Amino acid sequence: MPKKSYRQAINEALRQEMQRDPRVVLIGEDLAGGHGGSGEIDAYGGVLGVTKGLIKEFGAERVIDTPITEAGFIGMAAGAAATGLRPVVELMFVDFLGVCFDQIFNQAAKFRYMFGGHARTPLVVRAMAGAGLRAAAQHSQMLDSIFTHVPGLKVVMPSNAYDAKGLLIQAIRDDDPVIFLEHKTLYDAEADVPDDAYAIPFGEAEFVCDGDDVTIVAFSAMVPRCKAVAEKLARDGISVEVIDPRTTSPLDEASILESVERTGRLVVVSEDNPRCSIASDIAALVAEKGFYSLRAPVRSVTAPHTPVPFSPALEDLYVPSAARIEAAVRAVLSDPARGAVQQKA
Amino acid sequence: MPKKSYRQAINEALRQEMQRDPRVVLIGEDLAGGHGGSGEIDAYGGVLGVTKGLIKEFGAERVIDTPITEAGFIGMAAGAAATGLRPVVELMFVDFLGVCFDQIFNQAAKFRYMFGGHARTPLVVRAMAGAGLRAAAQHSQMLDSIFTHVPGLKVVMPSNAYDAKGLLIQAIRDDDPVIFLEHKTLYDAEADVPDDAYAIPFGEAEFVCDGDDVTIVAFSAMVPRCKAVAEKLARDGISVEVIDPRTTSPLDEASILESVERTGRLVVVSEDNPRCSIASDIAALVAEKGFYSLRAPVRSVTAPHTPVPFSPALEDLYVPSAARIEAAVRAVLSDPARGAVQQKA
Amino acid sequence: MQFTREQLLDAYRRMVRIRAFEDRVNIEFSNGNVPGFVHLYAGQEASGVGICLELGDDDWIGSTHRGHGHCIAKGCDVKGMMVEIFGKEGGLCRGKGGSMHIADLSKGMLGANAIVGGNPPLVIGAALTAKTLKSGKLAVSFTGDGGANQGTTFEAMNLAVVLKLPAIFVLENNGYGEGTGVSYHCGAKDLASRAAAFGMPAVTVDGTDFFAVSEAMRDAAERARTGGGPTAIETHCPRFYGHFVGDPQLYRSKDEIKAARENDPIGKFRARTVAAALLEAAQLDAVDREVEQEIEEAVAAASGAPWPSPAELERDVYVQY
Amino acid sequence: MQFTREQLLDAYRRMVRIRAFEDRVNIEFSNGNVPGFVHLYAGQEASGVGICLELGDDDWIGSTHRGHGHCIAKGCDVKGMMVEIFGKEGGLCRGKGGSMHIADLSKGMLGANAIVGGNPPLVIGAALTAKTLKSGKLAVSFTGDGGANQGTTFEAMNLAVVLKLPAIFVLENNGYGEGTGVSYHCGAKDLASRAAAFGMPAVTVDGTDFFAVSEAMRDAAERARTGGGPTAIETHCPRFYGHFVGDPQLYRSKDEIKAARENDPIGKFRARTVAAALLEAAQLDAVDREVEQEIEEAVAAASGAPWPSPAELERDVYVQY
Ligand SMILES: Cc1ncc(C[n+]2csc(CCOP(=O)(O)OP(=O)(O)O)c2C)c(N)n1
Ligand SMILES: Cc1ncc(C[n+]2csc(CCOP(=O)(O)OP(=O)(O)O)c2C)c(N)n1
Ligand SMILES: [Mg+2]
Ligand SMILES: [Mg+2]
Repeated sequence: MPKKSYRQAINEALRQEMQRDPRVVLIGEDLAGGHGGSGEIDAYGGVLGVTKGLIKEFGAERVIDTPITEAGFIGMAAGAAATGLRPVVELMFVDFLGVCFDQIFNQAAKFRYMFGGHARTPLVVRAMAGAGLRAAAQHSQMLDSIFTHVPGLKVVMPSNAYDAKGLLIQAIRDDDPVIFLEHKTLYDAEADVPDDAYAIPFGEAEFVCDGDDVTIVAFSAMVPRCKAVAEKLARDGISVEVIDPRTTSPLDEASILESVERTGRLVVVSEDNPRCSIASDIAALVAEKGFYSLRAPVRSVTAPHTPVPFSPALEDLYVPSAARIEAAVRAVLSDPARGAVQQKA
Repeated sequence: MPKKSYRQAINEALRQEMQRDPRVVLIGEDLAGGHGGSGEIDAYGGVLGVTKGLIKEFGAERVIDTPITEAGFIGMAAGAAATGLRPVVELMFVDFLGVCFDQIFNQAAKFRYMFGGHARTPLVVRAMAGAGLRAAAQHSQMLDSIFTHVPGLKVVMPSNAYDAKGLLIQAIRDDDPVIFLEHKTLYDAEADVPDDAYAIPFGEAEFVCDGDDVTIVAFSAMVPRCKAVAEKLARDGISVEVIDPRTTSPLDEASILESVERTGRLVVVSEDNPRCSIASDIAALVAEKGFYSLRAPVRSVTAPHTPVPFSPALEDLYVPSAARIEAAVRAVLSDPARGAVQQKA
Repeated sequence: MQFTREQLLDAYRRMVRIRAFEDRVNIEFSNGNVPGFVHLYAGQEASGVGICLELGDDDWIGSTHRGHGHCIAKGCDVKGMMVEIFGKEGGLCRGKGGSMHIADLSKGMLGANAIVGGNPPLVIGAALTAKTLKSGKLAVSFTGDGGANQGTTFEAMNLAVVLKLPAIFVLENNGYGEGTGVSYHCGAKDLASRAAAFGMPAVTVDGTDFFAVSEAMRDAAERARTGGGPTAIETHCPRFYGHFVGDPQLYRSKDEIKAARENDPIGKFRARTVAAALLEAAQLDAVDREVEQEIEEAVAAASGAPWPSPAELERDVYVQY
Repeated sequence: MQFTREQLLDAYRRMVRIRAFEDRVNIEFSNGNVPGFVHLYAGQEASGVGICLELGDDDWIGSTHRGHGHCIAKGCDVKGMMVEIFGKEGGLCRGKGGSMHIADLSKGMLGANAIVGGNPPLVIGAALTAKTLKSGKLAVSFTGDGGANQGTTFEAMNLAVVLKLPAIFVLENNGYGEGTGVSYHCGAKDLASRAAAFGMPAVTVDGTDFFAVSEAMRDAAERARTGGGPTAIETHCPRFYGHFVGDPQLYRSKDEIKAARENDPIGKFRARTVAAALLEAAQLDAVDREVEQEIEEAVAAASGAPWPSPAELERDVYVQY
């Protein structure tokens, strides 16, 4: 199978869905770039080159460059979705949600329920998330926990190129609003990606490594990092199961609970801030529904409760490192074990 | 001590702090009302009458009515806070955070950190939260989990008139941005409220009822409801401890952990939606730091993962009821108990 | 301007239907039958109807918290509306939306909106759909004078101009945003000139005069449908009631309210059409009676309807999950 | 307009300092010494300096992602800035802000801002402080042509007019928001007329001409300081570099870039002041050398500074928690 980067995989998913369905349109800032300038069109192709080339194939009527006006154009995309298009709108950096959140969480996310089931809003909001590019406090956040909190939104965080293509295709075909978070440090990561279109269903976790001693649940760019840790620990005879839920809403609770039932120990690894977060969400799930399987305290490895610092020296401490993940796994293994308890019928 | 309503208590806190410190100003829509009209000034006094009368005492220069332009005036308040005023800005319904969230979470909340500790932002954002008034999907949300997620914000949710006054005074004197959520069903609830100004420190939970069998952690309007449930259960010989953390950020972890250490059983009661929420946050805290005290699964009683429905018949099912809370307490008590385990040194 | 007799009767019927609906909701609210926050459109009928008479079911409108009038003007079923506003099963939104979220997508009604400034971005989205699908349809945003200060409204205006969208911004200036007057809350000379500065034609009309609104709308609709881009129409149309049902209106003088009521858009329409022999008084009286009957039936239906079943609580959050 | 020789020399020094700083940051970025995203202000110096020369340390400015020039114009220490941009200990923000969040509140510099449209609401807040404390101070928002389309910018303008705030909106039109030209992204005739429609005086000036900017600013500042309310000033000032360091600028023709560079605001200032015998070439050369030295020292300090200590990670989230 051909190797493709995460960036290419996303570009390909967009291209193939646009070919398949004329109602799919792209909306965002500098998706092409160059309008109103003295040089070339498609001069940008997205700030990190993800949408490059699409305007040549589909024209400016379907690759729609906008002014800097996120509330305006994300609301526009939501309205277009409710009236017959299937827009994929780019928020560029997810950090910009603050200027357009109403259109996402009070409008698009609530249409179906508020209107008694009579609305469909097939909207995809693509955005770059995550730290690592020294982009500082307003261009480095994850914010997946905030979106996951909101009923009516689906939240997708591909951790590799294969998933990126399949999940984006699913997102575009889905009839609900989907938040699609691309981790900016993953764009050049390659994987085997089929040329043909394929969709990965939401709510189905990927078992990245199988193991018996500890379960790690990890998201987005933390997944390859946890995989590396698991491989390292395997050499020390520690068997780590790594689960990538791929979507936080819907969440594949069953896979997580099944794994913890076997391992009895859980480490949650997320780059988002810790309070009221996806990390606490997973821990709470297991404390509620998998309590009798748990043999030791749940441990979480997350960013601290701070904004993202600019300095590389600090940003590298902010993002959960392999060392911190490894330490958490070792710690949870050295916690004294509680015995199993007779479960209720 | 004089009985005062939650509404009066808030009004009194504002008045006393404005008297004490000329830098305290109020900003919001129709805080007075009547500007540009053919009738009276102070015709509104806030949509639910909380700021009534203040313009008469302090004038339009300190009780500043704005156009409908939340991003503009909340940002204005943040900028004023960073440059020498101590604004108390009213977002009216917390549901409106979507139109102004950037100014709160990317600006005010991050100033201090981003600017290397050189900024202070003594900003209070007051807002009405919660369901119960049949105000439907865009006027009934809690959203405290979203604010609690954000580093740099403090989040306060008074559950009674006494706390409302003391916590608001603390919020105004605090040098950090504070989100102050007033539950709209509590405005007429009365309590003994001293006439003099007093401040309640943040991060100190209130033990509403003492008990030995189960710990309930509850917030805002859920607190009186849980208290009533505890009183009812006491008649059945079930001893429930009810803890009101009063602030979710900072959170009084020690009180919660100490209580669970005694009771071994935890029910979290929150009106917010469940995913990535304050309910999951508390559950995760205990699953991580109080695991060996826990004898049964953590149970949570929250709103469902849905928007707030309009119909009274549905809204009454949406908000955690006394019956659901009682059922959760009984359920957690009937869960089989895990024995204590030798803890690590 | 040319109107057929049928069109004029239709316009009258819609205006009277709005008035009767709102007057009755006001009473039913006092009777305790209408939960929540309710904002009435009485007095502003000529604005909504003058605009919507030019639209078909597959043109779109987006509305505000003060949405009943726009719904009725756009052809929504009053029974379904009343049941919705009562919070009962069988309402247009199955009782889950209520007054501030009433919607009927099958009629091109994209919803009332409880977020001031919430609809303009959505509406230009509907206009984008029309442009992309080359359907010849258009989309209208209704926004109040207060909502005209929201950033979303301005952003939508700029976007509509940049993308040449078939969108019309109707700025319903009833003089107040809640209890704050437009002369205080708006720093511009007027709403229309501010909209014009965004790069689109903009006019101000008497929003209590059906014919004035209609004329401006025909112009704007023609432009939108033929690729000429957006237009703004500011309509002056004071409300008869308070901001919400229960508002004592202390910010308005008694005289001002009286003047608004005396300048009744429906009364004026009636006088003018009858005087010009375009319609006959007897016809109009018949409409009044029919509408009265309709509203009566709507209230009866709403009173008699059951509450939504508990299963509705968790239904319709997603299409698929 | 009257300037003392000192003022002119000061203006020249600030402009040259900006240019030298930016040219050097461009090099240090290529050398791998500057992490993150960096946006250079070279070519726009006369705009920032023409504005800030009228301000004291207790007047406020709010800036954008392209903030170095505004910082320097407002008097921030270039060494502290360079250390910050390198991400080192001792930077103006202790290395935690970086290029897009550089701030110095002691100099009245409220921060660069990586959210386009982020600063105008904050800046009118500083203006509100001035008005409330009756300090006679004022506040300036710098916003790009792209940022001029954000709802926050419009909202801030309306609020400033409504509350008569001592605020000045400087709309720096460099022709592009990222790679999109202003003729595409802005539906209005120009930025100034759109601002004027919000109810404030607005002018357009050549932002490469220090004297033109300064004249407009004196007017606006006088108005602000005497209770006359806000003003908008649109300054045309093409950038020399790409949007960010590394941008190949395919959206701009070579000729356009060449023309921008030939119309150098510093060169023009120099030619004009020397020709008019307001300043002497030798003086200016001396300034050039001094600035070069300053920048050299700043880079040396930045290179030599240690990284922030790990304890910084969790420090200064709150004043008290
Ligand atoms: C974002 C937001 N801010 C504030 C409110 C509260 N609110 C509801 S209606 C209203 C006044 C709206 O005034 P206008 O736009 O003139 O419409 P009108 O009520 O006059 O029809 C306000 C402030 C809201 N619903 N949404
Ligand atoms: C809210 C938001 N949207 C988009 C961006 C990405 N972005 C950064 S700079 C920029 C262009 C800004 O253009 P302009 O305001 O003209 O300033 P200039 O770069 O020309 O100085 C964009 C789109 C951002 N940082 N913030
Ligand atoms: Mg109004
Ligand atoms: Mg620009």
